[in-house]
Amino acid sequence: MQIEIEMITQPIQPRRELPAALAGLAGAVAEFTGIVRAEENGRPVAALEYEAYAPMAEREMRRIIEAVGREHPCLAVRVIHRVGVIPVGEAAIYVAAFAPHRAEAFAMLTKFMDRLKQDVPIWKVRAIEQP
Amino acid sequence: MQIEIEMITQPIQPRRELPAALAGLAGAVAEFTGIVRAEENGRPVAALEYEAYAPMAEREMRRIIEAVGREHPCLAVRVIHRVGVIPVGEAAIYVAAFAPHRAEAFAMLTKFMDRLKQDVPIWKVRAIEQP
Amino acid sequence: MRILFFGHLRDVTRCARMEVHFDESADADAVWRKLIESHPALARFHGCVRLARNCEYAGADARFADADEVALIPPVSGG
Amino acid sequence: MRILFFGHLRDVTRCARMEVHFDESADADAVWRKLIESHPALARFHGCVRLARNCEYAGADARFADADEVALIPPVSGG
Repeated sequence: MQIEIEMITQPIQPRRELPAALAGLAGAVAEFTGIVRAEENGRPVAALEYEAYAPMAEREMRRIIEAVGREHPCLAVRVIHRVGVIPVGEAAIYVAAFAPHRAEAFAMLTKFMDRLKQDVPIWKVRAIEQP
Repeated sequence: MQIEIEMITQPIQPRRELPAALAGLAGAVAEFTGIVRAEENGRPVAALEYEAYAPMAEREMRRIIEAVGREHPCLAVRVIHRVGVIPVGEAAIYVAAFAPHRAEAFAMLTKFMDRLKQDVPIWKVRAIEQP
Repeated sequence: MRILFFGHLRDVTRCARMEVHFDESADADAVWRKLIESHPALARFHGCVRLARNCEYAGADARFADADEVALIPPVSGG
Repeated sequence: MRILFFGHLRDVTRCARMEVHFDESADADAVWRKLIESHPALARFHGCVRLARNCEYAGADARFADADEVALIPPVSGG
């Protein structure tokens, strides 16, 4: 299973394209994009600031993907998490799972996101209010 | 819930962008792309030919999205299904579900695909073998 | 009544559509009888093919009128 | 031993990192005692903060060495 993890401070450019080695093998691509909403805990916001313990966050993401992949084998998983100040309407995370069939790709995507939200050391540290 | 359904014969260009009215509301975009694999029922193929009973297929897709949406309310769902001859590595279907939170978007995506494969009158009618 | 054939059923009927006539509304059994009369080879698909009436799956007690478009829907395989 | 603070814990400690020294390897309780000595306000986060040792969550019986990088991980909220 090919794993690509990026943590960036610039806007996320989702990359759906298949790793070249997987052409013809992947029948399913499942993607998730998490976007900053205009409301956080019931209050209007203009942006959220995210912080990460980056080396551990990358390691945890890899560990989760490998663990989920043992139960739901995928061909490749790509994660891009943005940190810093992220304006409303822009993506904080993008995940793509490539698998022969859709069940594995969906399971990877949903389980990865559940565990990310439990274990990956990334925090919303500040809500920036609307001016 | 905004529903967009397209059936086309040209290559699918996935459109992730949010319907403008939903800016700030959508926190989750879940997408699925179903791709023609190089193997169909254990035999190598170069392409698959899909056929649809188009007016009923569109109606059924809309009906499924509305039914799933009653249980898992989403903001918008976009489906593009390609028919005709689709070469290996190209997409046969693209689905995007937009929701405030990821649970609804994932549920829409997975349930829509399950029901599509039971009820929507689209068929793989021919496997085109590798030359 | 216009009848539409899809997927491998077209290899059986060797046509994509046919017209049949009913003087009054018919139930699914009557439609099938008429279909099998014209294309006896359809008989063995009766069990696995659903009828749609004007682009909706027909329930068990559906009545089919002469003006309806009826489609034979073999097991689907989209996506 | 380098200690790292993240998220709202930094508002408590008013610093992102500190150095502490252990003559020999310590268990989690010993690390916490040293932390609370320096920053008494950390005491009330003991129950909801996990310790990571060299970028991995530390198990209950982990030993922490002077050369380790230890991070206090408050409840996460990424994605």
